[in-house]
Amino acid sequence: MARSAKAVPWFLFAAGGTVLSFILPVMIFTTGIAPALGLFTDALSYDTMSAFVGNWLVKLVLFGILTLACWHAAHRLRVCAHDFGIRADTAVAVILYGLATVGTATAALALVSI
Amino acid sequence: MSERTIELEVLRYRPEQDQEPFFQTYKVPCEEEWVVLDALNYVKEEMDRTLSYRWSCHMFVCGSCGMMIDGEPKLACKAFLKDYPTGKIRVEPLSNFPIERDLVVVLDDFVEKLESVKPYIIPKEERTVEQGEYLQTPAQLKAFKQYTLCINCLCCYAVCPQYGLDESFVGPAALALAHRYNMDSRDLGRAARDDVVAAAEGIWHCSFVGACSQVCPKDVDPAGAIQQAKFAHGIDYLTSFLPGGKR
Amino acid sequence: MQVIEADVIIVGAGGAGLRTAIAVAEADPKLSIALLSKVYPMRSHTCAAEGGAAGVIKSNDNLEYHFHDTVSGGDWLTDQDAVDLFVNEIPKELLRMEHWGCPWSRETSGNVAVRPFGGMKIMRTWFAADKTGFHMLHTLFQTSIKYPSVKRFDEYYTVDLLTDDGACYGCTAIEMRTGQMRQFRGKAIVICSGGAGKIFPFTTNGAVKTGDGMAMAYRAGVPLKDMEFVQYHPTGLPGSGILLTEACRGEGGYLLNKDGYRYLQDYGLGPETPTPVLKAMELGPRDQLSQAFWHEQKKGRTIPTKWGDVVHLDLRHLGEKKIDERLPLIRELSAKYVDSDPVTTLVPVRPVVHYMMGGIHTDIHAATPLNGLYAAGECACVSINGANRLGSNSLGELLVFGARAGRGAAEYAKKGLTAPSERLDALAADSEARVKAWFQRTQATDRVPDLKKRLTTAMEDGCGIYRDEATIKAACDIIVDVRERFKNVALEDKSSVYNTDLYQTLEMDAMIEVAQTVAVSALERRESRGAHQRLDHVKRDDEAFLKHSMAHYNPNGEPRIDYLDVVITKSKPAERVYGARAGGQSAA
Amino acid sequence: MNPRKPYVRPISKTSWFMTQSRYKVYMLHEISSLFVAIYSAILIIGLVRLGEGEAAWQGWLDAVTSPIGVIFHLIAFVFALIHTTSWFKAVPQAMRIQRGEEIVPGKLIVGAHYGVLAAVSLFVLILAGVA
Ligand SMILES: Cc1cc2nc3c(=O)[nH]c(=O)nc-3n(C[C@H](O)[C@H](O)[C@H](O)COP(=O)(O)OP(=O)(O)OC[C@H]3O[C@@H](n4cnc5c(N)ncnc54)[C@H](O)[C@@H]3O)c2cc1C
Ligand code: SF4
Ligand code: F3S
Ligand code: FES
Repeated sequence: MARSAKAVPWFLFAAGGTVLSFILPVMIFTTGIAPALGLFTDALSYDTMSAFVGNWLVKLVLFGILTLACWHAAHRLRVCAHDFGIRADTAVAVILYGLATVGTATAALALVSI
Repeated sequence: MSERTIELEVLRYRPEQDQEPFFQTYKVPCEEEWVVLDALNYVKEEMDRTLSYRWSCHMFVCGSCGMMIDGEPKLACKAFLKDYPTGKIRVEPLSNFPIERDLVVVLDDFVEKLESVKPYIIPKEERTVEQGEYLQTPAQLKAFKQYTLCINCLCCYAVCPQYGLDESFVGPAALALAHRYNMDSRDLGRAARDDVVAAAEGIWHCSFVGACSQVCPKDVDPAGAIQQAKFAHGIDYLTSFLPGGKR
Repeated sequence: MQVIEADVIIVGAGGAGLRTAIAVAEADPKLSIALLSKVYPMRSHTCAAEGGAAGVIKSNDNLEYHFHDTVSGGDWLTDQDAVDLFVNEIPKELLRMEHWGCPWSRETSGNVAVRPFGGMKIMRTWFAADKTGFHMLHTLFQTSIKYPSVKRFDEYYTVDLLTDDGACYGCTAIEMRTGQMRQFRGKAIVICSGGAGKIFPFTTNGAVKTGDGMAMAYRAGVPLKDMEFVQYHPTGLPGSGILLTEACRGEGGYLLNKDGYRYLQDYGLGPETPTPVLKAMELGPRDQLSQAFWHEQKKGRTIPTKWGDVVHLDLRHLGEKKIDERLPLIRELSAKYVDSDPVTTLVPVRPVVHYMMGGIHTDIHAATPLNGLYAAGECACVSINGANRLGSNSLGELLVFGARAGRGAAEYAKKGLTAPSERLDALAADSEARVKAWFQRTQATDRVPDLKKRLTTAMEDGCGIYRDEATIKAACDIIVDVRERFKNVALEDKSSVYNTDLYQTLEMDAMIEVAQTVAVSALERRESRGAHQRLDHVKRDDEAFLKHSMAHYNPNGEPRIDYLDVVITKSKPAERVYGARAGGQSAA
Repeated sequence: MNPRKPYVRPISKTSWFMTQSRYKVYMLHEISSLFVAIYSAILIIGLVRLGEGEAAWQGWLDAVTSPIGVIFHLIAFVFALIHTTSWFKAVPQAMRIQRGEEIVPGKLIVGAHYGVLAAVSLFVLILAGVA
């Protein structure tokens, strides 16, 4: 047997899991449920949002959360695929980590262009 | 004497006769205080000499008598009849292992794995007897003590789906044992164990199902040990790329 | 029959066998080692040892004290040259265990901690909570993996030794998973097969302790020494026989009779003190404590239960913290098996068969009189335990004499002596025929479990804590009868793969041999000494019996007993002194 | 002749997790990642939209508040809670904290995590409410 490079995605997975466990419920509530309830409409208006996301610190934090979320999800979905009986692990890894890379890059581009 | 009749449904498999396992039911007159192992011993002595199973200590320390009792991996000497009020108990050999015969499973794979993790002190420098003991404070002892308590009963392997699905996985008890030595203040062998422990088949194969720790009769918490090991070996891996890191 | 060759063959992979294997490997890595065991090494009964292993390490202690405690504890039936060397080597062996990773309990300074034990004048028992044997066994097993020359044959049941012309050249063993017999040829053989407590019905011993190795050596012509000395441990759980370690009393537990009275003060062990004093009260030697129970029972001061009479072990005053730290297994076992949490409740206990002081006769190099055959551990009798073993001397013994056996066997193996292979083949064929006969017999008049019950009951009735001519004779007669009937048992399971009916039958075969040596040796020893107490000969008789009994195999009947002088160097036989006069240190 | 014939019990590679309730619970935790993934994608798209101007952003907001959007977010919210609780529960195992001879009790660690969760949630809500 030989030492594996799985440490890298695992750290991203673990860090992501930790961050998400604190922030995810409230984020989903704020951006996904509150608007439907008519809450926080001011905060989610185009103007406030642009101003808010325009802040570099906010960009950085959002980027961090989104990157970790992508990699957390990608890694865990890789395990899921295995657990559901899909044994083409390398292919699964390439696809999922590829998607995570796309997600990370898109988030970066979007944030920079705001 | 308070007696009670238990219906013991035992999975039988005699390789020389049977194509596949089948259940055989024994009606066993039992004492209230008995454990499942006592009931099996009764069957063996009074009803059916052909039933085979392993046991020795009868005090949950030798690890011989792990078996599936009503679907849960348990020590037969620690499974008290009073906890089975229906009076019907189903006994099967440990899951995830090939059945050698009746309740006896083939352990070769586990034994190889245990040996593979280098479960012995790899000291920085050998110490002679004249130099006396390594000093080790109670706090340093505490850091690994829990992981020394494993009796190799294999209940954890029987419930770990990752091992069941893919037996190349080194598995909970062997990895917890590696962690035990890695955490010992006398040991410096983590790098030497890296090859097996930090392989894809090692700690990284564990998806933290956590079932192993739920069934462990000795509270070893292999699941915790493995996650801690992921962290430690993971840091080793990352730092090995730093200037001066050992690869 | 497949032949497997090795330089050194070790039968048994408990503490003694593993220590032997490591010693051989360290003595010469070129020697090949075959380590046979009928169970996986970590299932060996060493795992059940709870309390600890005695060895002088602290500055207030010295080797002389340990020597004298051991010699007087053994009622002077110990060989003093052996004890001398034993107390000398244990600390080194225990340190080695420390270097190999044994998780000894520690003092805050980081040094190993010691605890008080029965019959010891100074605290000197190293311990790993209350799972000392377990940790020692696993440490030894795991360490043995480091040595590539150790080849294990797990789940191989050894049947017979192969001996020719006064020397031993191997053994036969059945691979349990196939049922096939193998011939093991070696240049030196070491038996480390453990004790034989299972010849009694109520014992702390695990299922594997059936005296197989003792019987093998005995049949091969090696005498079994001092077999009449069977240790009863005073604190077993009623029903199961599970041991509550002596450390319970070492840590300060009390033994109470039905009136809540610490009755040991009535038996020369007083005065009563609230905190433990070494060599006094509950920290007296095991033989005397078990005998005190017997007397209390006769006086009607024990508590009757469905599992027999009991007294109470009181640990409540130790408090939850100390119990959890020092006696966690004890708490778990008492709570689970007798529904008594020692933190809040009295725990019922009664004396239980625990240890065989006797065994295969060896010299201080662990060599038996048969060339090339060594023995170590509980199956052997080097005579450091004499008439009564002190608690925590046995774990040390298996290290010291396991290591010696290993070094001795390595040395001997290098001589490279062998026997003609035709001769060994013939012996192995005989052995196989003996086993086959059980398969071929179809008409059984008796069943092994029934005979076993008859045998063990006879042993308890006849060779218990107190014995006399009539009871022992009755036991002897039953054993003869059992032996006769055993010739007619047939296997009910004729299969090959993991046939436990076969192994239990082979074990029964060994138990009969061993039980007979115990009973006949007991009959012949007309005195009371240590664990051997005769109601018809109540005094110790140094004149006639300061001697080891040697039971020799006799194919035509009961064993022949003769005697061997005890080695006495510096401690002349005297009265054993416990209680206030013993001057034991306070253990608080 | 070798009489051995070890019997291997078959395990379904695709439905093993239905055999024990503890496996079902585990799979529930694992599946939370699917919702994390989708939610992240939605959010990233939201950011892209935000960069594209007010109309695009409004379109995104409308999608989020559509019935399907709401149903998805409600389910995702439940899975987020599953993720959080199971993650917290596992922390004391994965991260054992020892102070001297004592191992810090798991309850304390888990409790602290819930404290932080409350603080973070409150902070975000206040931010959203005040802003
Ligand atoms: C409950 C309990 C508590 C104890 N506590 C203490 C204590 O605190 N301190 C102390 O000093 N002592 C204690 N003792 C005594 C001590 O533990 C034993 O004497 C010692 O462990 C015996 O070790 P051993 O290696 O000789 O035998 P074991 O550990 O019994 O090993 C015997 C080995 O021989 C093998 N074997 C036997 N027959 C065959 C065969 N036919 N073929 C192949 N292999 C065979 C077995 O598989 C096993 O591997 C205790 C004993 C008991 C029962
Ligand atoms: S970790 Fe626990 S369940 Fe697994 S083998 Fe060890 S004692 Fe048994
Ligand atoms: S059950 Fe298996 S997947 Fe990991 S946490 Fe335990 S080893
Ligand atoms: S018989 Fe030893 S653990 Fe059950």
